[in-house]
Amino acid sequence: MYGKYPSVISFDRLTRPCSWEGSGISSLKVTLVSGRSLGQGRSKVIGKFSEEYFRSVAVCELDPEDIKSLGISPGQNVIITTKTGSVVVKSAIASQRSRRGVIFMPYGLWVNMLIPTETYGTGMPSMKGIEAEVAGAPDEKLMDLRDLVKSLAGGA
Amino acid sequence: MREIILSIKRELHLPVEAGEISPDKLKEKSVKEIESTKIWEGNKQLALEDVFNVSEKTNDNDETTIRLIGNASKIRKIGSSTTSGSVVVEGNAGMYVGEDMSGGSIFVTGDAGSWLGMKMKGGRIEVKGNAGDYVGAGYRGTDLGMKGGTIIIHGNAGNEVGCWMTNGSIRIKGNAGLLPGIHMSNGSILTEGSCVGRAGGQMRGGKVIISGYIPTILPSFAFEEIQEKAKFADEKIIGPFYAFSGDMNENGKGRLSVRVSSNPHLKWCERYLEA
Amino acid sequence: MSELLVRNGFVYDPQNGIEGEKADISISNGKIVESVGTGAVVIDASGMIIMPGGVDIHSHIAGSKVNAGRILRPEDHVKDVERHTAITRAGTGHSIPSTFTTGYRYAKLGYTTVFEPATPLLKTRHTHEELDDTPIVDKGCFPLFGNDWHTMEYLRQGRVEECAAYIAWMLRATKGYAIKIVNPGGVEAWRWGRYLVGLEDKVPNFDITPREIVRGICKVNQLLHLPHTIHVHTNDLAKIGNYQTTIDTMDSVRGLGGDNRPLIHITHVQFTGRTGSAWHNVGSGAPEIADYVNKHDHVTVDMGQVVFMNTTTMTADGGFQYMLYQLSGNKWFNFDVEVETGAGIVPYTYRRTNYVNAIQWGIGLELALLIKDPWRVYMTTDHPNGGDFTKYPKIISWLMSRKAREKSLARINSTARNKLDLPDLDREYSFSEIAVVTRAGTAKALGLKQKGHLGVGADADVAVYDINPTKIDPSRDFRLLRRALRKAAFTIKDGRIVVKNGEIVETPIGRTYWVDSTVSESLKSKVEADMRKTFTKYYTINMDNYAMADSELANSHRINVKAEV
Amino acid sequence: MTVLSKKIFPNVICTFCGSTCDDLEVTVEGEKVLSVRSGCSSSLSKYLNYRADRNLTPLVRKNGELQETSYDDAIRRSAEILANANYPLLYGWSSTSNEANRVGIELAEWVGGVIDNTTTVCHGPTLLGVHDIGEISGSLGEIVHRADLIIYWGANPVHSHPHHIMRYTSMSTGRFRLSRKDRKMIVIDVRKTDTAKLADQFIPITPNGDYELMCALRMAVRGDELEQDVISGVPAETIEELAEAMISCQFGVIFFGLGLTMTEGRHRNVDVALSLVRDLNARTKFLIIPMRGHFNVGGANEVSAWVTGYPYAVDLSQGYPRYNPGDTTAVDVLVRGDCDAALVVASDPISNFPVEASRHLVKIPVITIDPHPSATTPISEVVFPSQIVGIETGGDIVRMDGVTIMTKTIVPAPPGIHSDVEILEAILAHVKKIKMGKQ
Repeated sequence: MYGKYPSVISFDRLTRPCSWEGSGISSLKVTLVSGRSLGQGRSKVIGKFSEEYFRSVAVCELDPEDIKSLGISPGQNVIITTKTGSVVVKSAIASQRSRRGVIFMPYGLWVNMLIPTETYGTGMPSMKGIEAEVAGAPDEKLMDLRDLVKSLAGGA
Repeated sequence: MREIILSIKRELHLPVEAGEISPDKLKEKSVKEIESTKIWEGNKQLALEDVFNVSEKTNDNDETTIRLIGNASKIRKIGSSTTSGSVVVEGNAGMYVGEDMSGGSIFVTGDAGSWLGMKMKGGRIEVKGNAGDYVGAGYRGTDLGMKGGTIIIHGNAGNEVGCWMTNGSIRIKGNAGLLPGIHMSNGSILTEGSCVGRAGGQMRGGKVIISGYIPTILPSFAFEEIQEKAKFADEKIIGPFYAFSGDMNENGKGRLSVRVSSNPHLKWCERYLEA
Repeated sequence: MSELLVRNGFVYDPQNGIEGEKADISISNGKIVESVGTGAVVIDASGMIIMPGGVDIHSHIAGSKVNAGRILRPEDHVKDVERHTAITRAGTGHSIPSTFTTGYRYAKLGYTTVFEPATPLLKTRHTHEELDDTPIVDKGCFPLFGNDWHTMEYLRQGRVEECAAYIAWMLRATKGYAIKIVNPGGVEAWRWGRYLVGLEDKVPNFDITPREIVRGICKVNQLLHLPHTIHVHTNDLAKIGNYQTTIDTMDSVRGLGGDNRPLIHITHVQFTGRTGSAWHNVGSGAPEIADYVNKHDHVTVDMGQVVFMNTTTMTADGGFQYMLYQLSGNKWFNFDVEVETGAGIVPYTYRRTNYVNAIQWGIGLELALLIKDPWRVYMTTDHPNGGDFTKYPKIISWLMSRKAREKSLARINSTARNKLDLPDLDREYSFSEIAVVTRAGTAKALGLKQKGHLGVGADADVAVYDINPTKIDPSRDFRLLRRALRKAAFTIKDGRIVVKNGEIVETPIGRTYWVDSTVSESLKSKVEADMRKTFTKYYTINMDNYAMADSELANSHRINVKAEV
Repeated sequence: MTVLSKKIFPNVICTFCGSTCDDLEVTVEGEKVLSVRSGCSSSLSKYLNYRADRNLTPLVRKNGELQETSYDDAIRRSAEILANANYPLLYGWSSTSNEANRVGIELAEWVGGVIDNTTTVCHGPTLLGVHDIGEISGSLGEIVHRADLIIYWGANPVHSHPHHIMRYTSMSTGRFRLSRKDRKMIVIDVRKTDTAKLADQFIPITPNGDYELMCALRMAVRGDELEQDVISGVPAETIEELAEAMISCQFGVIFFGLGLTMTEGRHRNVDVALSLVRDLNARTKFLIIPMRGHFNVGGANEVSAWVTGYPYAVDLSQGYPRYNPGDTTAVDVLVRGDCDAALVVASDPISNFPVEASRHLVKIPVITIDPHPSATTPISEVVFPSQIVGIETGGDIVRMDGVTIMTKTIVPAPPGIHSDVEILEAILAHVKKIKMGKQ
């Protein structure tokens, strides 16, 4: 659903994600971790459709070096793609630093667009440590919660 | 003897539980009786004929065969508690194929769902396609997984193949997911393809053989030797293999064999050869 | 006004000296009455036995520990299920049945009152939630005090009256019925991963011994005039030869009471009735313990009988459970409760071929057969520790039939068989004695005057079993006996027929009994003031959020007593 | 117009996270919360904004649009959907009271459905680990009084349980541990979290490396030599030091979070963690406690366990409880497309489930009971507004360590809005009518 970006890319669980090399897009192979954040917790009680919630959940925290290498500046949009799908969110410098190649997104529908389906017989999908590819997408627009929910009916 | 043919007559959306589809339970029944045999679809009990067209023919082999035709991926417990005879699924099968099976054979031409051969005690299950997770596992909370028999999967298998396995053999011609042989105490698992990792986690005994690639070996496994052949059931698999013992954390006497040629990145363990 | 007439059965009501005479039982508005009108519903009990409803003095049926056992063991439930019907709720067994199933299964056995014998004060709100979901039976619970900081501190300082006022406050706050003591002092030690041995070891940091704790709380129990005695799981459960500790514990309170009322109940005494110095020479201490009980009337005990099966052991005695995990290698649950107590759970299989298990099986039966006065020894399995309560009919048959015992003896470990006195014991319980050890005696020990008998004014809790004592000799036909006891022909609860031919027909909500012992205002307010100071230091929840309101119970039944202080 | 007077409620139990702190002082005027003392930023936000953005009237979908309707009509519609469903899913349950959970399970029995709570996507794998190994745990006060080594593994309480460290662990004051300096605090995580910044030692590990590290740690605790130099990004020496710290402490505890349950291996990460702590108890005293998230997810497990025998993911379609996470769990039931209707109580699956599961929810009739609009309400067939537990209605809840406490009403609910218990009981009563009618 995002113009020039392949919406789903294939992953072999035994290898790293295949790259977009050749497509002219500078991208990074990363590990996506989702989790609780104070902002998400605080803003969800203000309202799931509130501006606060949108601002604190439709984001992706990256290592500053990674942001640089994507050729964008913090606050510009990035597109993240996993074997499940793609989503565009705002980039931010990770306040809780990890290593290069690890990106963080708060729980919410945006990151859910990327969560692989398999629970491997446990009931629990992979919500952390997901293989993903991230690219700068400054001119792609963010979807708010309403649009994103609408998009569910449309299928992949 | 006879061949009982069950062909699915409509698309299934709800889970169907049909543990009755087993030679032991149908062989004495007439077609009429088979048609009226009760099975579950979702939270409703209905007659087998509401889902299947039932027919039969006689054949020359001396045991009852059940032939299940159509996409049975929503149908659970096919061949459960089978002691003799055979079940052939022409298409995909759902979860719990061959649960509690102790004899006879089950053949699936397509894919099979998770918990294939759960609590299996004997007999033979063969799957042409892929299998889900927990192949040959036990029920939650018990230390009694597969007790005996043979499972052969031509495609890939998911996580925790042979979970709490106590005997028997599982052969995967494709790749295996995480933790094949988790908590196993005896029996053997062969993966001809690659393994996602953590082979033999917390195993106490038995054998896990990986012929393909495995990214890492668990730190609780001790490198023993380079073995030329690895023994699987009653055949010898030509190596050479790096042989490890473990899981040391469980005082495990288990053996993990990983093909040398597919895993050059494990060369580090050769430094322990002299020692 | 609903009336019932149970006609023409053989009545066993030992409390009122009725030993199998044919009689009618008249019931009106939930009580036993002299007679009923012609409009009364008639139950024909000809050729059947009539007894008061069963009263279980010690059965772990509800609370955080029991539920932890359920969560620990899906494999325990998967093969034993109860279907949802228009009348009954769905549920599961097996050794740790879900709450609704527990109520139904007790009623089917003809039991109408059950006490949960170990609830951590801090977690008793949970216990009551589960008891509220345990239908039909009346119930109550015993909060744990034997390792409680406040209790140990008051006693160490010799402030027994304040300790009494404190425990009264706690019983009110937790809606508790009696004082439970588990491994006094030893559980506090276990909360550091340590053990105490015997009655004289000092509790780390508290400068008090198990003996002082038991004696102190026994005095408190008397000051508060609680209907039941202190209910004690002794020290050294983890020790191999622990029978002496059991006798020492009984003896530690001797003479504390003026009259010859019982002062102490030793529970599941089988588990602390072992002689020996190593597992290979474990023996039965039943003769010694029975001898003490026979010579001293201040003690009552319950069996804690073992049945050969896979079950789930659970006690507040965390240290013992850790030892059992080390012995068995099975999965292990431990939970330490701040300030108060602990808990442990280990699944376990009692095997007749296992020497120690066979000895344990023998100890329980020897105790019941060697203790002369049935009014002071009660039938329990310490459910689910020795086996689940649905095995009671089997145990009754062992008590009533030497032949039944011999059948089982023939199949147990032979070394154990040769070591036990059991093969030489020929005593066989009568139906009256069974009525005592399963209802009359337990009701008396619990101080439930309206239970355990069928005299006018008693609660109309009645069990009718399809067995004819003039035709069937339980000593010979013990299998028929078991069958009859497994499914009561009728169970009547507060005058309502709840079980008919072994099936549930109605599911009322039983009472929850708790004791409110009122102490003098001055003492009460002094202790409350002290507690306000310590409470926030000790607990992670607030004193005001700790106490339960009467309204929190589905069917609260307060028993008022006046304390001596 | 009545004159409203200020009321101050002491010792209010916070119904935000699993810590359920019970020392809030809330000042209210009528329905307005004026101030909250001693709450964390999350509870402040919850209590001060509880009135913002509410569902106020029942809604039902009529020709494609959600429209206002009467309470009775919404009850009728819901009962019909559930009673006629062939495999309904009843999901949520962790942000409401035990009382509501008790009604919910009876409803599941009558409609022959699968009832699952949010444990399924937080600590479900923890329970699977417990089934295999057991659990060595205790109430939080034990940590306060005794713990001299506190390890947070894959958990970030500063964000998820803001007052946890202050009230219950490193910074708390206990009988035998007076202050922060009496305790060592270690954090193991893939990110240098704000929690890690408070620790004496932070051990960064590579994502999905927990199982391997745990295995290595068990080896070190046993005194076995490690053959590999670096495990999950952690040098062998560091692992040996950590093992030494664990063995030599007097009373240690591991608090673990979704960093174990959501990563590769899931319940096996917990399985091996439980095994590690079990091993440690041969050497010293050691406990392990999961960081339960929602304020009553513990209660959802407890109620489910005492009524059915199983803590979550219970399939009642055949009239008795059956349980096998991976089969009977909400995400799997949805992704397989098995269920044909859903009841969602006090939860927002669309915001919590992988997109494939949500895509099935969109296809089936969904009944949502929630005080607030959520990502799930727009796709619902019926929406009930409800009272907020701990603010507008009371009820029992279970703290992360299994301690049950009773929350109370502190402000009146908006007019015409019922509690979860009332709504569920009304639906249940109507379902019974329909089912008995059919017999």
